[in-house]
Amino acid sequence: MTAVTETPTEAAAHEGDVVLRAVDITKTYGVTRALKGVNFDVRRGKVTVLFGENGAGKSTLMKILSGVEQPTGGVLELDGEPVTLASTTDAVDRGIAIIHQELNLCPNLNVRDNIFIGRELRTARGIDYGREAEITRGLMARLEEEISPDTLVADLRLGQQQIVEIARALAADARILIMDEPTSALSSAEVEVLFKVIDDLTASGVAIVYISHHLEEAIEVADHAVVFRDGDLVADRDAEGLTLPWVVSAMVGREADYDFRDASRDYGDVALRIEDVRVVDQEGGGRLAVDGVSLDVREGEIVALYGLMGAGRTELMEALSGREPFATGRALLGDTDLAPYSIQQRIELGIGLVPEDRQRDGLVQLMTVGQNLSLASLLGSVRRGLVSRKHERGGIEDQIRDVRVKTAGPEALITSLSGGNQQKVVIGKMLLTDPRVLLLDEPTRGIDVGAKGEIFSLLFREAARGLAVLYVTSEIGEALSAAHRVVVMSKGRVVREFDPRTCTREEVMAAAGETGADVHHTKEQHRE
Amino acid sequence: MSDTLAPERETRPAPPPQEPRRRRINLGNVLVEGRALVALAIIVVIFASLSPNYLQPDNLILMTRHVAMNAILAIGMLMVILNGGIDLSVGSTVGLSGVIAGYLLQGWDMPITQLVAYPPVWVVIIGAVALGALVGYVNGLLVSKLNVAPFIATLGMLYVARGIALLITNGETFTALQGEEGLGNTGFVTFLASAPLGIPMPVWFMVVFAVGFSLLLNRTAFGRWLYATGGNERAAELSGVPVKKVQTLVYVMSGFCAATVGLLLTADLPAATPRAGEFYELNAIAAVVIGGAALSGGRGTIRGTLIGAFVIGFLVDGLVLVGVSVFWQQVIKGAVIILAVAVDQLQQSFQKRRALRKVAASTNRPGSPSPA
Amino acid sequence: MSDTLAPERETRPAPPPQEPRRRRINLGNVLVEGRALVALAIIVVIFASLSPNYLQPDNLILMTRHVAMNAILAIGMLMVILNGGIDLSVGSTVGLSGVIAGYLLQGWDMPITQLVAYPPVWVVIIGAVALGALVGYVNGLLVSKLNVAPFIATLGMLYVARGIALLITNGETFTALQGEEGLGNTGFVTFLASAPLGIPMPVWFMVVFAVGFSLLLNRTAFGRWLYATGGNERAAELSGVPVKKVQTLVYVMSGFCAATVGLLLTADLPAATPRAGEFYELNAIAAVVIGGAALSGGRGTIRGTLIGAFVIGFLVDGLVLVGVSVFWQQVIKGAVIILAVAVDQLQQSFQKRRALRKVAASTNRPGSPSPA
Amino acid sequence: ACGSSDADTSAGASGDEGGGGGGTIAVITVDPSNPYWKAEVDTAVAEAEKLGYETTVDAHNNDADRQNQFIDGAISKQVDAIILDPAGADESVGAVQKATDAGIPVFLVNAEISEQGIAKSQIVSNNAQGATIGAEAWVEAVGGEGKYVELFGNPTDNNAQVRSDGYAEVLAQYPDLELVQQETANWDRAEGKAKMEIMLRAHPDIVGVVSGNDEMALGAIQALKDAGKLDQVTVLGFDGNPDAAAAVEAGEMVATVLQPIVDGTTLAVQQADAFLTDGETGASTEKQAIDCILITEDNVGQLDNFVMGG
Ligand SMILES: Nc1ncnc2c1ncn2[C@@H]1O[C@H](COP(=O)(O)OP(=O)(O)OP(=O)(O)O)[C@@H](O)[C@H]1O
Ligand SMILES: Nc1ncnc2c1ncn2[C@@H]1O[C@H](COP(=O)(O)OP(=O)(O)OP(=O)(O)O)[C@@H](O)[C@H]1O
Ligand SMILES: O[C@@H]1[C@H](O)[C@H](O)CO[C@H]1O
Ligand SMILES: [Mg+2]
Ligand SMILES: [Mg+2]
Repeated sequence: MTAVTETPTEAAAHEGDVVLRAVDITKTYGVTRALKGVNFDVRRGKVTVLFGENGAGKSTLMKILSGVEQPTGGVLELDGEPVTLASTTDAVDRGIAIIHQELNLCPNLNVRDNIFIGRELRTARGIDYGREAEITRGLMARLEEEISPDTLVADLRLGQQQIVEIARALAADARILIMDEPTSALSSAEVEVLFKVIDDLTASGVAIVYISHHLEEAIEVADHAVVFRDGDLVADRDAEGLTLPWVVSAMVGREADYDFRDASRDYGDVALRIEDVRVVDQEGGGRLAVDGVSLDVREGEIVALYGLMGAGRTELMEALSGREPFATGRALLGDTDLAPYSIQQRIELGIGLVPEDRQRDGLVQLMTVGQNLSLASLLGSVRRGLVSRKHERGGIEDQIRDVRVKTAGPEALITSLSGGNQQKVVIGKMLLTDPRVLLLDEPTRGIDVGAKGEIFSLLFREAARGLAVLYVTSEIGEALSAAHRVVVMSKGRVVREFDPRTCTREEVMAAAGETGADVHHTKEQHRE
Repeated sequence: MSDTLAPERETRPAPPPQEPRRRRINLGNVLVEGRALVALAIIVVIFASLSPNYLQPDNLILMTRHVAMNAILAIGMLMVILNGGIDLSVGSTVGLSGVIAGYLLQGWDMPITQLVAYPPVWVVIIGAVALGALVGYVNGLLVSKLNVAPFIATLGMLYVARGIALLITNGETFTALQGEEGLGNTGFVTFLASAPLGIPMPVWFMVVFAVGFSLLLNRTAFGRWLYATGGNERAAELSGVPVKKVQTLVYVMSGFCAATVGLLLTADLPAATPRAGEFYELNAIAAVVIGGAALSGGRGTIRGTLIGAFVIGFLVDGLVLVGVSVFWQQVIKGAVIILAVAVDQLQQSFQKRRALRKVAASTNRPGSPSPA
Repeated sequence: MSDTLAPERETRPAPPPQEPRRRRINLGNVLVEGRALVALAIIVVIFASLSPNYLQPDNLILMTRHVAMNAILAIGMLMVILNGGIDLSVGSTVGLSGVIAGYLLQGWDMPITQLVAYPPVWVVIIGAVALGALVGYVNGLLVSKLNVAPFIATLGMLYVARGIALLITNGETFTALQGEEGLGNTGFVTFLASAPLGIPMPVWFMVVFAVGFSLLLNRTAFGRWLYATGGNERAAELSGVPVKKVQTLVYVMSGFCAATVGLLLTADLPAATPRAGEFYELNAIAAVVIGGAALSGGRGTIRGTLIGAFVIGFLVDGLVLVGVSVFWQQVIKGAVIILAVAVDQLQQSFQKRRALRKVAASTNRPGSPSPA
Repeated sequence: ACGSSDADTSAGASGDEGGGGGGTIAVITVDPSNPYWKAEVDTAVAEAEKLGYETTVDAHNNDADRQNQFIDGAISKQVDAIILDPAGADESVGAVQKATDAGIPVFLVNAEISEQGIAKSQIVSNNAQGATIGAEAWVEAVGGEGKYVELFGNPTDNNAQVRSDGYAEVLAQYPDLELVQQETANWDRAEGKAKMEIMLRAHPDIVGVVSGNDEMALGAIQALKDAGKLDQVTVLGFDGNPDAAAAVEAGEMVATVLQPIVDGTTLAVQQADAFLTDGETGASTEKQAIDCILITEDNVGQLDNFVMGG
C-alpha cells in the first residue's frame, strides 16, 4: 500500500530473484492490527534486512512466512505459486526455516536432541544418535562454538542457547532462512562468525531474511533493506549506500540522537562499593564465575560493564541483587553491607536488578502490563493494609509514559506487547521502586534504536538526580556511547577500566579478549 | 497479612490527582467463570424441572450448607493452586482437627499430672484451627525450604495426618461433644451447628471466608504476590516478592480452611471420627479447576471457585433428590465435571472459527488490491 | 509407534564414520535416581535388621510381585507425567478392565440374539486391554482436543469408569473365571497367575513393560517427542512434533498399562470386583515422583520409576512383615514418601554450602587483596 | 487394637513354646476406625493374648488386593493361624486358599466366603435372621403403614445386600408400607446424614428409616433431629454399637440388631487355639451362624460394648 519502492525498474530487475513473496498480508490480533497489507519479497542468494521499531510488525510477518501464524488476509507465493503454510512442518518441507526471536528450545533436552526434534535421523534400531551427534558437532564447529552435543540446554547460557537455535535452523538445510534477532545475546566475535556463515549460505543461493536492532551490524550484512513502521512497509531499497542515519530516520520518522555522553560529571558519594567479590559457578564444579571483583559506582555515574559471553557479568549482577550468595567479599550500598539482606530488602534499600532474560526472570506472563510494572513497588502503594489502586495506577501511568511503552493500556496483557516493549516494562518496574543503584543486565536486548535512546536518556536524567547505574552490555557501541565509565570483565575478573571519551573501540575489545579488533569493517572488506 | 511480611517503608510523595476508578476486568477470567456459571445454570434448570422440591428455599439452604464445606476447603485449595502447588492433605486435616476438638471437649488427659482438663470451647476451636495451620505450615516448609514437590509433600502428609488422627482416637469416634455447664465447655455444637437468621453456620463461614480471601487476593500486596509467584516465580523473586514466605503461607491458609471444615463437620454430625474428610481433597480441587483456575498457577478467582463448588454440590444433591441410582450417580458426576470444563472449550473454538470466517469474509470482500 | 507418526524424510548422505556410542547421561537424573536408590537401600537395611525373613528369596519374590502391579501402573503414569499431564483414572480402569474380563469369561449375554457367547481367553485379554486403551483414548482426546486440564479430565473419568464397572456387575463380583474345557475359554487364571521359572507373571510383565517402554523412550522419535512436549510444548510444536498425537497417545498407554494390571489383579485374586484398584493412582504417581520425575513434565525415567515403585512396595510390605500397627503404618508410609524426596534436597543444599565455604577458605588463605 | 498390637511388634519369634499358645496369630480386619470392627479386633487380640499368643493386626479396608498382601505377609512370617474378616465373599476365596495351602489355618469372623472346605471355620452373625427381627420390631413401631426410606451399606459388601433383602422380605408383607427411596451411604455416618437430609426434601412425609448399619442410622437421626422430624420418623439400626445403644436408650432409635461380634470373635480365637493344640476346632460344622439379638428400650441396659450382660 504505502510501500515506497526506490524505482520501478529496480524492482523489476530483482523480479527473477524472488523466491518467496508476501502479497498484501494483513494480520490482526483482536483489535491490534499488526500488519496492514504488506508486500514483501525474499530474494535468492541475498540478505534482506528488516528494520523497524518495536512492535512494527517484523516478527509477525516472519511468523507468517514460516508457518507459525496464519495471515488474516493476503497470500504467500513461493516460486510464483500461491502456497498455504499451515504449520512449521509445512514451511520446513518447502525449505523455509526460522530462528525465533524468543528462543524456542526444550531446556530438558540436550543440544543434539534440540537440533533434531521433529526431524530425527533413523536406523532400523531407532534414532541414530551417533550421526546426529556428529552433525551437531559439525554445526558447532561451523559456528566456532565449543558446545558438546550432550550438554543439557538448561545448562547453557542465553547466548549459547541462541547458538543452538541458529544451529537448528542451519540443520534444516533450508533455502530460505529467516533470522529474527539471532544475535541479541551474542558478542561481536560470535556475530562475526555468524556473518561468515551467512556469506557461505548466500553464496550457495540461500535466501536470508535478517532482523536486528543492532543497526550497524544489520547494515553490514544487508544486500537489501526494508523498513517497517506500524504494520506497514514504508521503505524498500538496495543496500548500496545504506547509512545509519537513513535507517534511523526511516524507522522513527525523524533524526535520532544515539550518543548520550553528557558533560555533567559531578558525581556524588560512592553509592555502590563492591569489594573482592567471588561467586561460585551455579553449575557446580567449584569453579568461580566471578573471581575477585572490586568496583565502585558513584551517585550520578553510569558504568558500563563490558565483556564477552561468559565473562561472569550476569553472575555478578545476580549476586548483587541477592539471588546468589557471595563466596567471599562484600558489597556496600552507601554504608550498608548488603550481605544479610534478601532481594526484597535490597530493593527496599534501593538496589534492584533488571535481569538479562526477560521471559524467564523479568515478566509474569499471566499478568497485565500494569501489574507487571507495579510488582516490585507494590508495598509503596499499601495504605492501611490494602493496596491503594489510585496510588498504584498513578505510578503505572507515569512509567508507561516515561519509558514510552507502546500498549493499549495498563490492562493489556503483557504478552500482547512486542519484545522491545516488554523489555521497557521490565525496566520501568525497577525504576518505579525509586532505586539508588540500578543494575541492568543487557537492558537493550531486542530494543529498537529509538527506544534505546529513550532508555538511555531516561538513565542519564535519573543519573543527574543522583541515581547510580551499573549496566552490562556486550555491544561495544553502546558501552562507549552511553556510559561515563567502561569497565571490562574477562573470565570473572575486572581487567581494565576506560574513559569512553578517550579510548577506542579496539582497545576496549582487546581488553575483553576479543582477538580481531577489526570487527566492524564493512561488508565489502569482509567479502574479499 | 501483608503487614507482617512487609518491611517498613517510608511514605512516598503524594499520589497524582484523582482519576475515575476503573474496574480491573480480566477477560480470560470472566470467560471461564462464565462457563462454570453456565454449567451451574444448566444443572439447576434440569433438576428444577425434574423435581419441584429442588428450588424450594429450604432445599436451596440445605444444598448450600453441603456446598459450604467443600467451598471452604476449595478456597484454601485455591490459594495453594494459585501458587502452582496442590494440597492433597486437606481431607486428612479435616479429620485431624475434628478429632482434636472432640478429644479436648471430652476432656484432655494432661500428661504427667494425671489431671483431666476441660478447656473452654474457644480454646478448643483455636487449638484445632491452629493445629490445622501447623499441618499446613509443615507442608509449606517441605515445599518451600526442602523443595519437595507439593504433590509428594502433601501426599505424605495425607497419610501422616490421617495416621495421627487414628492414633489419637485409637480409631474411636468421640461423641461427647456437648460439654457440661459445670465444666464451662458447652456451646461447641450449639454454636457451630446453629443457623443465625435461618442461615446455617457453615454458610456464614463460607461467606466470611469468601469475602476475606477475596480481599486478600484483590486488595493486598500478598494477593498480588501470590498471583505473581504462581505466574512466574523467578520473575516474582527478582521483583522482591518474598516467594518462599508466600509459598509457605498458602499451605498454612489451606490447613486453616481445612481445620475449620473439620470443626463444622464435627459439630454437624455431631461426632468426631478419625476418618472424617476422606477424599474431600478431590472435590475441593475439582471445584477450583471447574471455577477456572489453572493448576499451573497464577490464574483463578474466589468467585470462580465458589461457582465450581456449587456446580459439584448442586449436582450431587440433585442426583439424590431425583433418586438416580447410586452407580449412575458416579457416571453422571464424572461426566458433568468434564463437561463443565469442556463446554467452554467447545464454545471457544466454535467462536474462534466463526470469528476467523468473519474476518476472512470482510477482508476479502472490499476487493483487496491484488499484487502488482 | 513412532513410525506411523513420523513425517517422512528423504534419506541423508552416507553417515560419517562410526563413532563410539555415547550414553546419554543426564546428571540431574542420575542424582534423583541415586537418591531414590539410597532411600530403597535404607529401607532394605532397616527391615532386614528387624526381620530375618525380609531378605529371604521367597519374600523378595513375593514383595516384587506386589511391586510389579504398581510398577506397571507407574510406567504408564510416567508417560503421562513426562507429557506434563496426570492420570487419576488408572485405578478405575484397573477395576473396569478386570470386570470386563470377568464378565466375558463367565459368558457374554449377547444383545438381541439371546445367546451367550464364551469368547476364548485371548479374545478376553485383548478385549479388556483394548477397553483400557479406549478409556485412555477418551482421556487423551479430552486433554488434547478439548483442552480439558488433565487433572479434571481424568478425575471425571475416575468416576465414570468406576460407575460403569459397577453398572456392569451391578456391584457384584465375578468369580467364575476358570472357564470350561468344553467352552474353550480356560486358561485365564492359570496363565496370568502362573510363575514361569519361579517368577510370578506380574513380575515378567513388569520386566517386559519396563524394557519395552525404555526402548520407546530412549530409542524412538516418539520418546524424544514426548520429552520435548513435556519440556516445552510450544517449541516442540514449532519443531514439527505432532504434539496433540503425542498427548493423546500417552493416555492410551496409561490406560493400556492400567488394563493390564486389572487383568493380573483379577487372575491373582481370582475374582473380578468392580472396586478393584481404588486409589491405586496415588501410589503410581508417588512411585513416578519418588523416582525423580517432575510433575511439570519433561523429566523422568523408567529406571527411576521402577525404583520408586520398589521404595513404596518394599516399605509397605516391610511394615506389615515387621508387624507395625495399622495406624503407625500410615504415619510411617507418609513420612518415608516425603523423606525419600527431601533427603536429596537436603544433601544438595549441603553440598552447595560446602562449595561456598571451600571457596571462601581457599581464597582467604593466600592473603587475598583487601579493597583499596 | 493398635495399642495392644504395638506392644508386641516383636513378631517373627513364632516358635511353639508348648501346647496351648506361644505362637503368633495374625488378625486381619476391615477398618478399626469403625467401632464394630474395632470391637472385633480388640476382642481377637485380647482373647489370643489370654491364650498365650502374640498377635499382629492389619486392616484391609475391603480391598481384596490389600488383603492378599496381608495374607502373603502372614505366610512369610509363618504365623500359626489367621483370624480374618474377609474382604468380600468371592474375592477372598483365593486368599484363604493360599494361606491354607501354605499350611496356615484360617478362621473367618463376621463375614463368610462363598466356598466351604477351605477355612477351618466361618463364624458369622446371621445377617438374614438379624434383618428379619429388626424389620419386625420396626414395622410394629411404625404400624405397618406409610412411606419409608432405606440407607444401604457399601454395595460391594455382601452384608449390605443380605440385610437389605432381609428387610424387604419382611416389609413386603405390608402392602401399605412403601419404600420410596433407597440410597447408598457406604456404612458412613456423615454420608448417612447428608443423604438423609436430601431424601427428607424429596419425601417430607416419611414415617420410617431402615438402615444397613448403625453409623448410617445415627447420621439419619441427626438429620431428622435437625429437621425437627424425629418424632414422626422411626429409625432402625444394625450392629448394636455403643452410640446406637445410647440412641435406643434415648428413644431416638427404635431398635438396633446386635451382631454378637465379641462372642463370635472370641469363639473364632478359641477354635483356632483348639485347632493348633488338638488339630480340631471342636465345632461340628465349618459354617457357624450366631443369631443376632434385637436391642430395644427393654434390653438396651444390658448391652455393653457389643456384649449382652446378665
Ligand atoms: N499474540 C499477540 N496478541 C496480541 N497482539 C500481538 C500479538 N503478537 C504481536 N502483537 C502485536 O502486534 C504488533 C507487532 O508485533 P511484532 O512482534 O511483530 O513486532 P516486532 O516488529 O517484531 O517488534 P520487536 O522489534 O519489538 O520484536 C505489536 O503491536 C504487538 O503488540
Ligand atoms: N569459557 C567458558 N566456557 C563456557 N562457559 C563459561 C566460560 N566462562 C564462563 N562460563 C560460564 O559462564 C557463566 C558466567 O557467565 P555469565 O552469564 O555470568 O557471564 P556474562 O558475562 O553475563 O555473559 P553473558 O553475556 O552470556 O550473559 C559461568 O556460570 C560459567 O558457567
Ligand atoms: O457387619 C459389618 C458392620 O455392620 C459394619 O458396620 C459395616 O460393615 C459390615 O460388614
Ligand atoms: Mg520481533
Ligand atoms: Mg550475561
